[in-house]
This record gives sequence, structure tokens and C-alpha cells, in this order.
Amino acid sequence: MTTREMTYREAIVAALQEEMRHDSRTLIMGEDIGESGGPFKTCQGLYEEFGAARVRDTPIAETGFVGAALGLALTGYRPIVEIMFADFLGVCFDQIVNGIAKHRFMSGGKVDIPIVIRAIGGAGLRFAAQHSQTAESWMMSVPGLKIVCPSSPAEAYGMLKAAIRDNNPVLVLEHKALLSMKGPVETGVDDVEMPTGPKILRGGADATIVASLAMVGKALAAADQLRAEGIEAEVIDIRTLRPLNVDLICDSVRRTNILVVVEEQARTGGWSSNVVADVVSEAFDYLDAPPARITLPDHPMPYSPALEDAMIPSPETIAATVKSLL
Amino acid sequence: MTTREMTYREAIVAALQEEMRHDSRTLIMGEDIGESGGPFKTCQGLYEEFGAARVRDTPIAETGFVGAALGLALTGYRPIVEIMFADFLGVCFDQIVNGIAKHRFMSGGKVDIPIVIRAIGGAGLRFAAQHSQTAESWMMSVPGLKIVCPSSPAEAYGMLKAAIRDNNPVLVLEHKALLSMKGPVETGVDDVEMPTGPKILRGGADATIVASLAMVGKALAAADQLRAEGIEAEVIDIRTLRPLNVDLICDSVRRTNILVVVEEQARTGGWSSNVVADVVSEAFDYLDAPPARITLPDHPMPYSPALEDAMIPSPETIAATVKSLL
Amino acid sequence: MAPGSKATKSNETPIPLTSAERVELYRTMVEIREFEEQVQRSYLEGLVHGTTHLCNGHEAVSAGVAKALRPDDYLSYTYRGHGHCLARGMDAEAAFAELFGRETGVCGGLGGSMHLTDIDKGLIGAFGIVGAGLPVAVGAALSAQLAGKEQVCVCFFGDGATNIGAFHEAMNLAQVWKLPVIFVCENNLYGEFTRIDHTTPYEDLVIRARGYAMEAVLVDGNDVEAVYAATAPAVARARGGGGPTFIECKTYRHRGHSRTDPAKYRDPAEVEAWLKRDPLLLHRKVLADDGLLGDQEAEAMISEARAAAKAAADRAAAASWASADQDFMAKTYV
Amino acid sequence: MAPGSKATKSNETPIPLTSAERVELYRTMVEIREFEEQVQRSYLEGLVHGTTHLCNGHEAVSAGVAKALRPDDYLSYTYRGHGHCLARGMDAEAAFAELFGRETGVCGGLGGSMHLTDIDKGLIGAFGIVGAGLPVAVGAALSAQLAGKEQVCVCFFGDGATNIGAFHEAMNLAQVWKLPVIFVCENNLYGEFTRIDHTTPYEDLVIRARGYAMEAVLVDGNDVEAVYAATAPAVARARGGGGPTFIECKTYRHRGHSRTDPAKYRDPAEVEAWLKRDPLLLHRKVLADDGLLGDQEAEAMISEARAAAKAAADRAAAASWASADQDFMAKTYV
Ligand SMILES: Cc1ncc(C[n+]2csc(CCOP(=O)(O)OP(=O)(O)O)c2C)c(N)n1
Ligand SMILES: Cc1ncc(C[n+]2csc(CCOP(=O)(O)OP(=O)(O)O)c2C)c(N)n1
Ligand SMILES: [Mg+2]
Ligand SMILES: [Mg+2]
Repeated sequence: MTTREMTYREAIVAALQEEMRHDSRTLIMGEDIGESGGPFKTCQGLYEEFGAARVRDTPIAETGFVGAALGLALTGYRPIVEIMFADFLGVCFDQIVNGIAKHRFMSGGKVDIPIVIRAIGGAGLRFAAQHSQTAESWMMSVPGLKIVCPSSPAEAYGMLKAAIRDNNPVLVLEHKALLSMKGPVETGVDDVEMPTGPKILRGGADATIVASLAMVGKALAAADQLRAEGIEAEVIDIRTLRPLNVDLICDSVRRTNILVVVEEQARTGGWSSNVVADVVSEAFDYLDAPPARITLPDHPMPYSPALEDAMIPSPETIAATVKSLL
Repeated sequence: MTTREMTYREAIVAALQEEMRHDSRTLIMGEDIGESGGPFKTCQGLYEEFGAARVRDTPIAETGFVGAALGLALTGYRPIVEIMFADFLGVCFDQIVNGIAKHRFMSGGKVDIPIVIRAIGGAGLRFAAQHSQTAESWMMSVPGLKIVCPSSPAEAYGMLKAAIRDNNPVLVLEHKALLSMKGPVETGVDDVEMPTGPKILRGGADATIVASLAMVGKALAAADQLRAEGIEAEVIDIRTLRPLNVDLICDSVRRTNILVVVEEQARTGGWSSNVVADVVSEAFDYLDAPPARITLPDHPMPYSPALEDAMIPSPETIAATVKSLL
Repeated sequence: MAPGSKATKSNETPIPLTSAERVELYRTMVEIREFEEQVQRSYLEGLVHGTTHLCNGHEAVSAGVAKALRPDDYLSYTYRGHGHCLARGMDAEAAFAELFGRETGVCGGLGGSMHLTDIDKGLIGAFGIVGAGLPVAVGAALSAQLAGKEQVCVCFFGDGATNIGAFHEAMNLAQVWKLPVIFVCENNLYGEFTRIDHTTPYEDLVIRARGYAMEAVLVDGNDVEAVYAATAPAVARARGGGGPTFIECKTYRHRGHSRTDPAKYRDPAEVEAWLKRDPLLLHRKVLADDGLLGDQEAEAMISEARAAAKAAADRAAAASWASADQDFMAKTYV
Repeated sequence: MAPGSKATKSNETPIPLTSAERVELYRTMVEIREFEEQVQRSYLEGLVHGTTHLCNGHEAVSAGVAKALRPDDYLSYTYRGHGHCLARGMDAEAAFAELFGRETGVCGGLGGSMHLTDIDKGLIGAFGIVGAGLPVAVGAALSAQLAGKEQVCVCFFGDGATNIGAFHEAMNLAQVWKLPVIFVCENNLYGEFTRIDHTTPYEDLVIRARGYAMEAVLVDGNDVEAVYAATAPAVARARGGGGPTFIECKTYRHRGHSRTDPAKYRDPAEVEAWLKRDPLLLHRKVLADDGLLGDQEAEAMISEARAAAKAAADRAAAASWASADQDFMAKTYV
């Protein structure tokens, strides 16, 4: 095991490479992931090492190759698929929600479905309405899936490795605005574990801020701003959206008595409501104020740069929201 | 205008028939809806009256005909599509969430998208995991859509008529277990209005129960049981999931101080969380106890009858939950 | 036959069947038929819940195709999949128990009639969403290709399924990757209540394969030996790395689409013509003509199969219901 | 050319073009080319955001097809849609303003480069999801059929799009309903970085049409008059109720897939061969040979178009940004 600075993108590549070395039943399929290494270079070098059979360029046929993952999983392989933009999950939605997620249950629990679906989503790059969604909530209500969201290179590495070893279908939602984020990653780890809940990234006694993906960085920046004003915010990375486990958040709220949840999705239907509702069930009496949700407004992503920026929760908004609750 | 007893199914037919008479730009597409009148007979008689061009049998191609609805809407028609089982919304998910829902916004607000997508969902008929979903939450996080859920013949009639007149894409989620439910419907109404929020079906000062679709009946039955014990529960039909407007629920909670939300979906990712989170924001100080959510458990629908029944929230469970909060 | 879509015959000599095997094909068909007849009776007795899609009339396809397979091959099929499962050796009692919602069901009562799965027999899944099984079959065929053990995957689906996107993506993937998959289209002329001429430009769906330059065979799906003769070389070619084949089997369902459907939308003359071509009758006659199966033997076979189906159903009905106390989450996630 | 997929020529006589019209086709192509060149420059100046997909090399398809249409016809196209929009008369300044994110953009800066829409010109939408525009085009064609005014819908898409399910469903619907839709496949041999031979069994995508028994034409997509000659009869047939046509236009994109792509995956010899067949060069030579366009005139046309593009871009860049204070909800819901 060695720890080195790497980007989120490199961490993804490292996880894929290690797991493909570890188990010859793994393979990855996706568009332009072979010789080209992937449109976002998240498969760089894999084709050279593992060849065309295990690093498989597909036609533009998400239903086809995501469905094929189920066939592979049922017959002894451990397929990984890359969905170039998370928005395209819509194209293969049926295969995921009616097929992959339910096949184990419908068989009476007699089959395992070791599939990883990596989807690169998120706003901030001026890709407009059809290429900027994180798609976090489309599948929140789908039993049988696990959903994880890495917010840093270390998480990208650890979650992906764990997802590949998991015998359940795991949707790994990556964020394109984080691809060049750098951070320390301990690679060569063999005993990876699937996260089963959130993680405290920064302690604080005055308020709890929960966020996912690119919003984690915004939350941390907000906490910096708050510290300058003497307010200590605890920042929690939600990490796992399904199964959703809010125990740690409840513990935090019992200490801070204030909850703010930040997500990069429309206000209606986002997972932040689920966190709020669950925390309210568990820690109602500890809340000094109604929990706040900071989300995208309830309209699609506009293209014009300043409009896109204005939509995305900022550290300033997060900090101001925390202060308004104190 | 005449009021008569009719089934939920007949109410759907009446709404379709009246609106297709009212506006020759309307047409309906779906599988086996022509001469056969639809697998659930929700289009009975339409083919005879309006002919094959406006009551159009389609191949099994949901992406094709739902996408075609967008082309029709952009060029002056007002298409309605029937999705035989709401579960099949997964097959045409992309056309709905990335196309139909966003097209107006991406055009700069320059086009209207008068589309109605009727989808017949819900459990209770032993149709197992792939034919029993209400699909209420798959699209909750999709700006640009409206989502309505009729819980009675009168609502089925009114919502569908309003949806057809609406210039936005409206997803009408019907429930197959309600198709033979009878109730009074005032037909021949011309000034239909799209519901903009929930509706109180039964007043009560002791607790607020919010439900959708088939759960509304369960909530009303629970209220009957509670009355026998001297507890008056207010029952509210959520009606509109998107845009979600909880004002009326907050008003109710300010009076009853107790909130229970019932939905026919998995616990994680359901809309009941959204109602709870919104109510908590608005009426936190009025809540005497943490709001309760009664949902399906977090696994797919089993086939075996007793197992299916056990999954679905019952009046007894609802009543017991209310009592536990008092 | 529609213009531009002549029946093609496989140009390889079919692997010949022994007399015993030819008789076995008949027995398999009889067993499927009697299973479905028993399902119908059990349905009327309230033992089968929700809906069920019988395959009466399609037996030659299940039997003929299954005969061409090895035990380690894979199959994907649909809600109308009882025949495929039985031809592959699924235990009839476990199948009935599944339809009845019992603990002893092949899926423990969680799947039901539309989702019979038996992974140990290569029965990887029954798909309730039209077309959804095709990409999955492609995945199993890719698995076979990667494993290098000359396995194949057979994928059953209906005429209606050739109109949905998943069909197209699967066909193209199979062809471009030269996968050992046999696409078996059971063209029974109807998708639910709608006749094929309303939903596809031509009735002979073998034309679909041309868009992918895929080998295609049009075969009389009610002639079990013809189905076998079309399938065996396709399977052999697939095992040898020769890629996929599309086999269109012309057939007809004797009953409605599902239990609630009286199938009034069909021309009685059409129904009658097809009933005369009942695959069981046809093959029985062939065997009789060839001196392989006397009337008495055939009748005995039928009675035996009927009794066996009844006995299996009775045992299934005596089993415990799937338990509401089981750990459903363990059935959902590993 | 791949086996079994000979080029077919429309057997109707193309509606003849006047000399002036033939020259106009050149001007249209020059305008598209110069627009794209200006987009590239503006991109480097930081005026175009996110990504953009240039159509240099495809101009003959846009120009030739548009020439065959009436003002009340419909068009659906893709993220690589600038050329289709311009050929149809979209205002260049409004297009630039959209790419620059300005209030004066054709979609008010909300859509961006991938989503140029101009409903009054029949430009019903640019689709960023591969294949998604095909069913929508089918809907517009159904609308045309119902309205009975002999309109058609043209649907542009790439070779890569022929692998996705939406393509198949749209093709089948169009054929079974005999809709007035022209499917124009711009086969530039690549979907992003992957060559067509990795993703489809044959390079000539006209074979796809066979699966639907649909009329199909294979045409040199770099020869603007050939494109027009293939399109005009298909349009005429569609107007007359004769149903859809699939037109495969062989072409090549001069630049990478999108702005970040240097297109190193292409064989330089292949690139060079295609650059020699630049549709602008080809048509200029034809016009010169026919004595319709002198070198000086041609150069003047190019300079004029370049200056016009630059002026339009400058005006667009001077416009106000799309306002953050606008009522976004009113842009989302009516
Ligand atoms: C995507 C989807 N759309 C619609 C249905 C409803 N449905 C179930 S079976 C069926 C007809 C299928 O016809 P075909 O493929 O010919 O098979 P057959 O039933 O004739 O064996 C339809 C429309 C479905 N299950 N899935
Ligand atoms: C469903 C879907 N999958 C993948 C993509 C990413 N993508 C955008 S363009 C493209 C290539 C399309 O190739 P082609 O259809 O040949 O059109 P071209 O870009 O060559 O004009 C891909 C894979 C997408 N936009 N939508
Ligand atoms: Mg059929
Ligand atoms: Mg291309």
C-alpha cells in the first residue's frame, strides 16, 4: 500500500486497474473506453493492459450493454459499465430498475448480481440541460440497487473498488467537475469495504451540513467561511444514497441541533428530503430549527455560464443558511 | 352537466371522450387501445367514435410513441399516450425526462408541450415485481413535468380532463386496483382546472393523514377505525406530486399537530419524505411528534398473495401509527 | 409469404435424430401441453394468482430448440415461458409451486408465473418487460464467448418484441461481436390483441435480420423436427465461433394472450386452420406414419403426462405458502 | 462497398435545379462553413462555453436536403446541428448569441450549442441524446399526415445513432404508418472516437432499412447535387403519401468530435482522402466546369460569408448576457 496524490480521475483508473488485475472475471464496457481511454479518460491505460475483450468499446446502445451486464453477472462474470454522462441512465432505465435491481429478488434470492454501473454526472461545465444532471434521485426509490457518490479521489478509489467486489448491483455516481480534483489516495488496498453510511469530514459543534459529490467541497468551503465568524460547522459526506443510513447524521444533529442538507438536484424529489425526514423521525427533539435544504431550483439547467453558476449552491448560500438557523 | 355513479375506469373513458370531442387536435396512442379498447378497457368506445387515426394502436415501442408525442405536440397536436403498466415508463424514461420535460426550457420557453402520459400502476393484483409499481417517485426530481394521481372516479375524470387541456407535459398516474371503484362523477364539465395541490377529503382535529392513489382509501378506512375510538383524523389526498404544494397540509398540521404520510412505494426515495421535509420547514413548531411515513418496505413486490398484501399499508397499520403519535 | 422475405433453409445437414429421440420430442411437447392445461384448471380453482400466459400451440418451439442444446447452455425467455423451462427440465412441481405462490416454488413464491428462473439449469430468467431479455441473452452469450467453453445462449421472444429498441440493440451487439446467441422469434402473429400486420411492415420477421446482415432462418414453428433441424446447425455454428442466428418460428397460440383474454379479435377461420396444425397432432402423425408411435402408446403418454401434471400440481398445492416472516432484505441484497 | 449493400439510386428523375439554384447551394455551404470556422475562433476567444460539435465537412448534406424542402416542413437534428439550422435560414446572429449564452440567442441562452431550436422555421429541436430525435421526427411526420397539408419531416442523425433502440422504433413506426419522414443518416464513419466497423456489421448503413422493407438510398454526402437529387424524389413521394425513405449520406467530419477532440484515432490517409473530397471544393469545381462560378466570384462569396459570420458573431458578443433575473419557472412551465 502506498499513499500518493492523485486526481479523482486517476483514482477511478487505479481502482479499475487493481480490481481488473485482482479478478479475471471483471470486465468493463462502455462507449469509447477502449483505445481512447474514455471521453473523460477514466479508463486510461486499461485497454493496453487488459485488451479489447475485457475493455470493451460498445456501440451507442446503453440498453444493450447494460442489459448484457445482467447476462454476464448471471453467468459468472463481474461486469462494470461506464455511462458517459449520467443523464444517459434514462436510456437504459428499464434494464436497471426492472431488470438488474429486481432479478435477485424475483429469483427468490437465488442469484447474485455483481454489477457496477459507473455514471459520470454533474453540473458546472456548461454542458446544458441534457448533460449536467447527477441523476441522484431517479433511482432512489428502486429497491435492489446500491447507490454511492464519491466526493474525493480517495472516495472514488475506495467506493469503486468496494462496488466491484460487492455482489449487488451498485450505481456509482461520479461527478465530472471533480475529475481533476487532487487528493491523497492509499492505493493497493486489498480489504476494501463498501461504505454503509455517511462520514464526518470535519467536526464542529454548531451546525451539521450534509452534502454529496461536488456539494461536499462547497460545504467545506462554507465551513471555512463560518469558522472565520466563530461558527464551527460539522461537514458530513452522505456517501451512500441507497441504502440510506442516517445514524451518523442523527448523532451529529444531537450535538449541533442544526441541520442543513445540500444537494445538486431540483428541490422537489431530491434525496435531501429523505435525509431530513429520516433525521426528523430519529432526532426530532434535538432540532433547534427546521432543517434546511439547499438544492437546485426546480427548473432544468440553463446553458449560459452565469445562469448555471447561479443555480448551483454556493458556499456563501450554505454559510448564510447555517447562520439563519442559529 | 350531469352527475352519475361510475367507475374509475369509466371516468377515464368519459374524460377522454369529452376532450377528444372538444378538441380535434387531441389523439391517443398506446398498445391495444384501438378496437380492443385497451387491456384495462380505459379507451373503450373511443376507436368506434374517433377512428384509427386518433385512437392509435401502436407497436410495442414506448420510446417510439412517447417520443412521437413530443413531435406531435411541437407541431400543433395535443397527444395523449397510454402506458399499459406504469412499470413500462422505465422503457421510455429518456424521452420523458430528457426530452419532453426539458424541451420547453431548452427552447427558451418558446414552445408549449401539451402532452398527457397516462400510466396505469399499482399493486394488489398479484402481478409481481415488474407489473405492480406506481412509479410515483421515478420522476419526482424532473423539472418540467407535472405529476397527478387520481384516487377516485371524480378525480380520475377531473385530472385527466385538466391534464389534456394543460399546455405542459402531465404524467397522470392511475391505479389499476381502483379501476372498478365506483363514485359520483359530474360529467360534461367544461371549466376543468388542474389541481394545484392537495385536498381534504375528511376533516378531523386530532391528526393529519396524507395519502395518494389507492392509499387514500386505506387512509379513509383508518379514519373510520379511529373514529370508533374517538379520534378524528383529517384525511388529505395529495393529488399533485409535482409541483408539490404542501400549504394545505401545513394548515392541517397547524390544527392537528400530528402528521402521517402513506404511500405505495419503497421507504427510501418516496415522495412522503418530501412532504415531511416541506411540512417540517413550514410548520415545525406545530408538530407534537415527528411525522410518520408508512410505505412499502425496501424490497421489490413479491408474487405470493399474502406477501403482497402484507407489504401494502393497511388501515390497521395507519390507525395504529396515528395512535402511537398521539 | 411477403415479398422479399423467402424462407431460407439452413444449408448444413441437420444432426440426425434417433427414433427414440424423435419420440422423446413428442413426449416433451405432451408434457408441456399437459402442464399448461393443468395450469388452466388450477387457475380456475383459484390456485394461480394474478395473470398467467399459456404457451399452448408453441410446444414445438420449446421442445425442438431445447433438443439442440447442451446442459451448460443458457436460455432467456419471457412471461410466456413455462414451455421453455419445462423443455429444459425444470421440475414441474417446483414450477407449479411458484405459480401457486408456495415456499417450494422455484423462486420461493417471490417471482410468480412471469418470472420462472432456475440458474442451475441455465434458465437465466423470464422477462416481463417485452424485449428486455434480449440484451441479457447477449450478455450471457458474451460470457460464453469469454469463457471459451463453446456454450451458447438461446433467446426466446415474440413477434411483438421485434418492435422495441432492446431487440435492435441486442441484435446489433450480437452480430458485431459475433456472439454465440440464437435469437428464436416465436411469431404467433399477435402481440396481445393486435395482429402483426398493424405493427410491422411485413409478416415474415426474418427480414429484420437483414438490417444486421445476420444469418436468418424461417421455419415452421409447429413442426418440431423442423425447429430442431433449423436450430442444431445454428447452435453448431455459434459454438464454432460463427456468430448469431435469427430463427423465426411461425406458430400460433391456442388460447388468449393471458388468462383474461378470450381472443375474440381473431378470425375463427384463422384459429381453426392453426388448430389443425397443432404441433402435437402434426408430430404424432409423422411418428405414426414412420411406425414409431402407435395410437395407444400416444394416448398412454398423454394420460401419463396429464396424471403427472395433476400429481405435481397437487403436491405443489399441498406445500406451505411462501412465508411472510422470511428475510426479504436478504432476498433483495446479498 | 460491403457485400449485400449496393448503392441504390432513386429511380425517379430529380427535380432539375436552375443555374442560380446550383450556385445558391454553394453559397449555403460556404455560409455554414464560415459559421463553423467563426465558432471555432470564438471558442478560442472564450465566447463559446462547454462544448460544441462542428459540422465542417457535412455541409452538402444540410444544403442539399434543405433545398428539397418547403417552408412549412419540419426538421429534427442533433447537437451537431448548426448546419441544419443555417441551411434552413436560422439567423446567424441569433445562433451565435445562443452559443455565447446571450439574451438574444435563439433560445435565450438557455439551450446552448447542442439545443438550437427555432419552431417558426420548422426547426423543432436539436437532440443531445443520441437517437432521441428520431421518434420525435416520427411524431412531427404523423402530425403532417394528420394535418393533410403534404408536409414532410426530415430527421438528421449520425451513423452511431443507428445502433440505439430509438432508431429502430422510429424506423418501424414510420414504415408501418407510412409517414412522410425522410431519415437522413450522415454517415461520417465515426461515433465519437470509434470507427463504424467496431460498432456495426457493415459500413453501408442503408442495409438497416431492409429490416423494415423501407425505401433506401445511398448517396455521396459530399456531393450537394447528389444529395438534393436523392432527397427531392423521396420528399415528393412522402408528400404524396408514399411513406418514408432512409437516405444514407456518406460524409466525413473535418474536425474532431467536439472541441476537445484532436481526432488522433483517424488514419491520416483517410483524413487526407476525405479532405480532397471537401464538399465545397467538389461543388465549386462542378460549377466552374459548368461555367457558373468563376474563381473570383467564389472567393468573393467566401470573403463575404466570412465577414458576415464575423459581423454576426461580433453583434452577438455585444449583446447582453441571458439574465439571471428572468422568470425561469415561466420558461419551464406554461
Ligand atoms: C415494454 C413493454 N410494453 C408492453 C408490455 C405489455 N405486453 C406484455 S406481452 C405483450 C405482447 C407481446 O407480444 P409478443 O412479443 O408477440 O409475445 P407473445 O405474447 O405473443 O408471446 C405486451 C404488449 C410489456 N410487458 N412490456
Ligand atoms: C444515448 C447517448 N449515448 C451516448 C452519447 C454520447 N455521444 C454523443 S455524440 C456521440 C457519437 C454519435 O455518433 P454519430 O451518431 O455517428 O454522430 P456524429 O457525432 O458522428 O455526427 C456519442 C456517443 C449520447 N449523447 N447519447
Ligand atoms: Mg406474439
Ligand atoms: Mg458519426
